[in-house]
Amino acid sequence: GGRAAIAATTVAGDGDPNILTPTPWGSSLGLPVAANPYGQPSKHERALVRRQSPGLTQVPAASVSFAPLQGLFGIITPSGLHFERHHQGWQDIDPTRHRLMVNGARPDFVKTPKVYTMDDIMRLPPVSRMHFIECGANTGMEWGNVAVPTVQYTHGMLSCSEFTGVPLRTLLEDCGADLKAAKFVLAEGGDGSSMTRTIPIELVLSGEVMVAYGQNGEMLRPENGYPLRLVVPGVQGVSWAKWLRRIEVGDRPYATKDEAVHYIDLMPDGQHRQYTSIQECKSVITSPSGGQTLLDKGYFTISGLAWSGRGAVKRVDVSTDGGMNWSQATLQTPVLSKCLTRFTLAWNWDGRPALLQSRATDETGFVQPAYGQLRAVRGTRSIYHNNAIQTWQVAESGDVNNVQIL
Amino acid sequence: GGRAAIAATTVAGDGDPNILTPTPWGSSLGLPVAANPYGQPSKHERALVRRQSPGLTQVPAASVSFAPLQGLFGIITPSGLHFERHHQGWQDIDPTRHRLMVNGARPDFVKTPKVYTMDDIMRLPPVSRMHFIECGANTGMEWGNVAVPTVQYTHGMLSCSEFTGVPLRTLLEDCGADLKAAKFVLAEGGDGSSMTRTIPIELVLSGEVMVAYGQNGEMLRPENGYPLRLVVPGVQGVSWAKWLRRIEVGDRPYATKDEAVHYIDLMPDGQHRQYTSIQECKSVITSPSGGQTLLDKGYFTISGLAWSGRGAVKRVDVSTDGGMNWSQATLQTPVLSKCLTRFTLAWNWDGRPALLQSRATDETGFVQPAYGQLRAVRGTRSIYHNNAIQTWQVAESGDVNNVQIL
Amino acid sequence: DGFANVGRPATPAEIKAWDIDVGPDFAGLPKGSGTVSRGMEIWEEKCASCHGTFGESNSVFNPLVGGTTAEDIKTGHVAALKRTDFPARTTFMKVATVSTLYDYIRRAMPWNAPKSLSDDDVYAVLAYLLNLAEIVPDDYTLTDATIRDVQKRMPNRDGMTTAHALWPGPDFPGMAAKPDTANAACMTNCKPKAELASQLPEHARGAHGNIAEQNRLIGPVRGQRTGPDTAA
Amino acid sequence: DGFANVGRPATPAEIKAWDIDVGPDFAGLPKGSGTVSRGMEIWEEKCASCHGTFGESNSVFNPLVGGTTAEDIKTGHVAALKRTDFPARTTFMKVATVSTLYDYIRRAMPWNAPKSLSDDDVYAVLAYLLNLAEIVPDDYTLTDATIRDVQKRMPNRDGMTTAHALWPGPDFPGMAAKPDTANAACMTNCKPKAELASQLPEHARGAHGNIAEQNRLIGPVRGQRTGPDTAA
Ligand code: HEC
Ligand code: HEC
Ligand SMILES: [Ca+2]
Ligand SMILES: [Ca+2]
Ligand SMILES: [Ca+2]
Ligand SMILES: [Ca+2]
Ligand SMILES: [Ca+2]
Ligand SMILES: [Ca+2]
Ligand SMILES: [Co+2]
Ligand SMILES: [Co+2]
Repeated sequence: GGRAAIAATTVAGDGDPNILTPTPWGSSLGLPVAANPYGQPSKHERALVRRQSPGLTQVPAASVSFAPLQGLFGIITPSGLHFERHHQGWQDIDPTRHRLMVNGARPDFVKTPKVYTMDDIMRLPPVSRMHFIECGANTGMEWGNVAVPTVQYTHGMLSCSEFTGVPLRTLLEDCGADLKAAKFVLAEGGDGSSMTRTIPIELVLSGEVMVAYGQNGEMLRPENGYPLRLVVPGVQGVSWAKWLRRIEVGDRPYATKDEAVHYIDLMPDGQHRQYTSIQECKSVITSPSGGQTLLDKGYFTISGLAWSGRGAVKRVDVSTDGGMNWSQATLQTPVLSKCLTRFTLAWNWDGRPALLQSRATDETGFVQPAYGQLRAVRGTRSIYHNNAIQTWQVAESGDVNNVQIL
Repeated sequence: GGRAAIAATTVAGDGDPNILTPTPWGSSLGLPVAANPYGQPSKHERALVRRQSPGLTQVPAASVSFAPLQGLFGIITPSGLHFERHHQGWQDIDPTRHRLMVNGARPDFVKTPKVYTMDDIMRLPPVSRMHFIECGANTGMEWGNVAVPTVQYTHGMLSCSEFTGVPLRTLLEDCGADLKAAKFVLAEGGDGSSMTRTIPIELVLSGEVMVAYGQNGEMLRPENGYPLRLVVPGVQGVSWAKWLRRIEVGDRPYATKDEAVHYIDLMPDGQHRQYTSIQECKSVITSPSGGQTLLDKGYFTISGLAWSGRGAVKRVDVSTDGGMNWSQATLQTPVLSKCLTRFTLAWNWDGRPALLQSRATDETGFVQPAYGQLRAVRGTRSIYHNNAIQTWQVAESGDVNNVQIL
Repeated sequence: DGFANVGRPATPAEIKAWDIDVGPDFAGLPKGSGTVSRGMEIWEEKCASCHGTFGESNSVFNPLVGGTTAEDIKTGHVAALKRTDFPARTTFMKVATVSTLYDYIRRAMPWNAPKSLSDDDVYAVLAYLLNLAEIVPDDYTLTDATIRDVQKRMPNRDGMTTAHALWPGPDFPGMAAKPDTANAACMTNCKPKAELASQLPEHARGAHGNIAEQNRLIGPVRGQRTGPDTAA
Repeated sequence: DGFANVGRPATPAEIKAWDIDVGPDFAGLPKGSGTVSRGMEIWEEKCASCHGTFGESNSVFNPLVGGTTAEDIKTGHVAALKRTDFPARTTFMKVATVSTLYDYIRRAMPWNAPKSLSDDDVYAVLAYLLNLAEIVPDDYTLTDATIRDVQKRMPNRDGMTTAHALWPGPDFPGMAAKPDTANAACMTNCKPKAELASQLPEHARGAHGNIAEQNRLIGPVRGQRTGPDTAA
C-alpha cells in the first residue's frame, strides 16, 4: 500500500511547465483520420483491461475474466471490457454458416419447427434495450471471507450493454408454438460445450427474453456469443446462452449440467438450491474502492453501480461509517429496469479512517442485505448470488481495502 | 449493383450441411478468457469501419472519417466507430501532463482563474448522460444534389455516446465566475489547432454543457479528445472542443476561424449565417439504405435514427412511396433529450419499386423539412445544417440507391 | 404467416442432428448400451489425461468422483455436504440426476473433441464413472433401460431444493414467494458500532499482481503498489 | 469553497501563456508589427509549400486568396458569393473579421509547426496575405494600430448575418425566434406524386470503393458490388 502521489494544490515559480512551455501535442501536427479504421483506447489507458483472478479456475478456457469496474464510468460497459465466462473457450463463428433452430420437446409443442439463418433473424422486428448481465458467481469468492483485493475481482463479472435482437416470443409465434402448453424453453449454444439452460416461459411471454445479435451498436463480440446470444434480463449470465443455436419448447426443466452440478447454491443443511436464477438487488461503490489510494484529503465523489434482477433501482444509500448512518445518493439517468444505475454522493474526506458502503433498494421494496443477514439464511458456502453490502475501508494513509462487516 | 445472394427458404435433400455435419465451433475447444485483454470485434465484421469519402478533403489530418451507420443497431455508437473530424490531426495526450485553465476575458469575469489537473477534474461531482454529436457539415455534400452512395457518407458524421464529466457550470462556480456578466464562453483545445469556439452561457447555466472525460464507460478515445472534451448537447460537433485545455468567460462572441470562415452557412443572397450551431430535428433510415440490396421479397424491418438539437424526438413517420403517405414508426426506449432515438417500422416488400423516407418531429413540434422546403429558404450552397428528409429508392432488383425528392 | 420469406421448416434429419438434450425424465435418451470395462478403455484413452485415472484429478477441473458413501446411496443425500470441514465438492457429490451426466458427456466431452463419442461410448464411459463412484458394480452394463435403476441409487438424488425465491418463473415445489433476506433502509443510528468481520490477509494483497498497474494514471485515486512494476 | 483541495489558482504567467485569443474587437491583440516584405520571406519559407506562392493552391487546403474585388472592398460584401456559377470560396471571400486571421495564424500555422511564429512574424505574414488579397499596398506595415484600418477594408466585412434561429443562446442582431422551415406532419395523400429531383450519377457509384465490402456478410441486405473485390 502507501500513497502513490499527491496532486499539487500550489505551484512553484512562475507556474506549471506543462503550461509555460509548449506541449508536444499543442505544437505539432497530429495523426490522420482513419489511422485506426476501428479505433482503440489511448495508450495511457492500458491499466484498464480484463483480468483473471489467479487460482480461481484451473484452465483459462473454462474460466472468467473480470471487467475493470474500478475505472469505468456511467452504465455502459465498453464491449472490449465486457467480462468473459467461458466453459469451453470462445469461438469466432462464421455468421453465414450459423443457424438457429426452434423445435418442440414434443411435436405438439411447436407446429412448424424452423431453421433461421442470421439473414432471417436480422429481418425480424428488432428491439433495442439496455440491460445488465451478472454472472451468478459474481462476488462468489467472498461468501466466507474477504478473498480478493479490488472491485474488479469482487464484482467484475458484471457488465451492461444496449442489446438489439428479436424477442424470443416473436420466433416462437412464428413457429406456431403452443404458448399455453409451453412451460419452459431450453436454450442451447453452438460452441463445444453446447451450453444449455432452462428458461421459464413467463419471461419469454413478457417479451423480455431476446435473441440478440447487437451489443452497444455493433454485433456481439465473439467472447460474448457472436453472432447470436440469448438475453434474459434480470437472470444470471449463464442463462444468456452464447453462440445460440437452438431453442426447444418444453414443459419441464431440463436439469442440464449448469443447473444440476453448477449454479446450484449450497445451503447450511447440505441441500442445494436448484434453478436459482434471479440476480437480487445489489450495489457496489467502484470509486474509491479496494486497492486504491486517495490522493489527498478534501472533496471526493463516491460513485458506484446499483442493479436489480427484479426491475428498476429505486434508491441507493451510502454510508461512510460502516453502516451506522446513511445518506441518499443521486441516481444518474436513465434509470432503467434490469439495467445498471450509476449513483454518486459528495464526500469530504477529513483524513480519518472511514468505512464506505452502499445499499440499494429496488422497485419491489427489496433492500440489499448485509453480510450478516445473508449468512444467517444461506451460510457461507454458496458460491452464487452473493448480493451482500460491500465495505471498503479507508485508512488514514488514504489506502482503501476490502473488508467485511456483518 | 445487382442482387448479391438469395437466402434459402427451402433446403435441398435431408437438410442444411451446417446442421447435419458437425460445425468446427461445435466440435472443438475454443480460445481462453483474456486472449484479448481488450476485446475486438469478430473478424467477420471487418466491413464495418470508419471510412473517408474520396475527394472530400485534400489531406487526411484535416478531414473526416464517417461512422458506418448502415450496419449499426440501437443508439450507442461503439467508440471504435465514432466518426472523426480533425483539423490538425489527432493526438494521444499524456493525461498526467494535461491541464485545464479557466480564466476571464476581463479580470472581473472570474474571481480566481484556476488550473485543474485531470486528478482535480475527476474528483468533482460527475454526471453521466447520453447525447448525440453531429458535425454541422453532416449531409453537407448533398445540399445541391445526390453526391455519395451510402448512409455512411450521407449521414455518418453522427455518433451517440454516454458521456461522463463535470458540468462546466460547476467549474465556473468553483472559480467564482460572474455568471451575470458572462454572456459567452470560449472553449479551446490543446492540440496543434488549439481549436476555439464560442458557446452561449445559457447552455452552461442550464448545466447541460459538460467537461467530459468518459465516453461509453471508459475514457474518451484519443480521436475524440482524450483526456478531456467539451460536450455541448444539441450543438454541432465543432463546438465540442476536443483535448480541451482552456475555458474563457467573456461577454461577446470570438469570431474564431471555425465560426468566421467555416461552419458559416452561405445563403442565396450571398450572406453567410454566422454562429449557426443547433442541429435541427433530423432522421435517416439506416436499413435498408443506399448501396444495399434487399435479399428477397417479403418481410423487412425499416430501421433508422432520429434526433433533435432542441430536445427529445416526439415521433417519426415513415413513407415507402416517396412522401405521399406516411405511417408512424415505433420508437425504441429510452427516448432521451438531445440523444439518438432508434425507430423501426414493419414493411412487407412486394418486389415493386419503392421510395423510403423518414420524417422526425421533436418535442417543440418542429417537423423535419423536405429538400424543397429547405432549399426554398437556404438555397443549395450551404455546406452546413442539411437536415432534409432523405430518400432511398428501392428498385425491382432489390437495389437501394440514394435519390432526392423535393 | 406474418413474416413472409423469413425462416423455413426444419427437416426431421436436422432436428435429429441437433435435438440431443436428455431430460431428467429420460426424454431424448437414445437407445444404446455400454459396459464398465468398455468405458474404462474409453476413459483411459480420452478422459484420464484431464480428469485422472479415477476421476480424482483437479488439474484441469474439479474432481468428478469422491466424497460419497454407500450410506448416501441409501439416503439420497450426500452427508459430506453438511460438513463445513469438507471443502471438496465433486461432481457426484452434487449431481442429483444421472441424465445430466449422459446429456453433458454426449454434448461436451472430451473437452477438446466434443461430440466425438458415439451414443454407446457415452453409455460406456458413464458406466465407468458410475462404477468409480461405487454406484454400479464392475460388471455393469448401462443401457437406456438400466439407467432408470441407476437414478434410484444416485447419492445426492434428493439433495436439491427449489424452496427459494430466485426462480423467475412459475412455482416449483416449495418455491418461496418472498426473498429470504429482508433488510430495512434504516438511515441513522442503525447499529451501535461497525465491527470488521473479515479483512484481506496481508499475504493475499500481492496475489493479484501490482494493483498500481490496474488503475488509471489519473483521477481521484491511484492503485496501491502491491508488486513489482513491469517495464514500461 | 465547496471543493476542498481541488484545483489551484492560475499564475499570471500561465494565463499569459495560454490566453492567446484575439477577438473581433481586438481584445487580446499583442503589440507588434510586420511589413509585407518581411511577410513574403516568412511566407515563402514556411507557408507557400502548402498554400502556393500566391495563396492560390488547393493542394492541401482551399485557396486562401482570390475571388474578391476592389468593389467588394468598398461595399463590404463579396459579390461573387451571390453567383451560383462561382463555386470557389476562398478564405478572403468569406472572412469578415481580420482578427480571425491574426488569431488563427498565431495559434495554428504553420500547420506542421503551430505556435512557432513570433507575434511580429504573424503581423508580417498576415500583412503579406492582405497584400496578396489586394487589401493593403506592397509597402504596408501591419501593426496593432493599423489593423483597425484594415478591418474597414475587409472585402466581406458585412457579409455575415445572425438573422437565423440556429444559435442556442441569447439573441444576436436580427436573430429569428422560429426555425426557417415549417413542415407539417401530413399522413395521407400529401402530394399527387413523388418526383425524383436528383439521383446518384452512374459514374459516382464506384467512387467510394466496393460497397459490397462496406456492408455486413449477414442480415436483411447485402452491399452492392461497385468495384473489384479485395483479396480475402
Ligand atoms: C482436455 C481436457 C479434458 C478431457 C480430455 C476431458 N475432460 Fe471432462 N472436463 C474438462 C473440463 C475443463 C471440464 C469443465 C468444463 C466446464 O467448465 O464446463 C470438464 C467437465 C466434465 C464433466 C462435468 C463435471 C462437472 O462437475 O461439471 C464430466 C462429467 C466430464 N468432464 C467427463 C469427461 C469424460 C467422460 C471425458 C472423456 C470422454 C472427458 N471428460 C474428457 C476437461 C476434460
Ligand atoms: C504543411 C502544410 C501547411 C503549411 C506549411 C501552412 N499551412 Fe496554413 N493551412 C494548412 C491546412 C491543411 C489548413 C486547414 C486547417 C483546417 O482544416 O482547419 C490551413 C489553414 C490556413 C488558414 C485558414 C484558412 C481557412 O480558410 O480556414 C490560414 C489563414 C493559413 N493556413 C495560413 C498559413 C500561414 C500564414 C502559414 C505559414 C506561416 C501556413 N498557413 C502554413 C496547411 C498548411
Ligand atoms: Ca429435446
Ligand atoms: Ca482572452
Ligand atoms: Ca427467405
Ligand atoms: Ca432423502
Ligand atoms: Ca489537490
Ligand atoms: Ca454593406
Ligand atoms: Co458464471
Ligand atoms: Co465539422
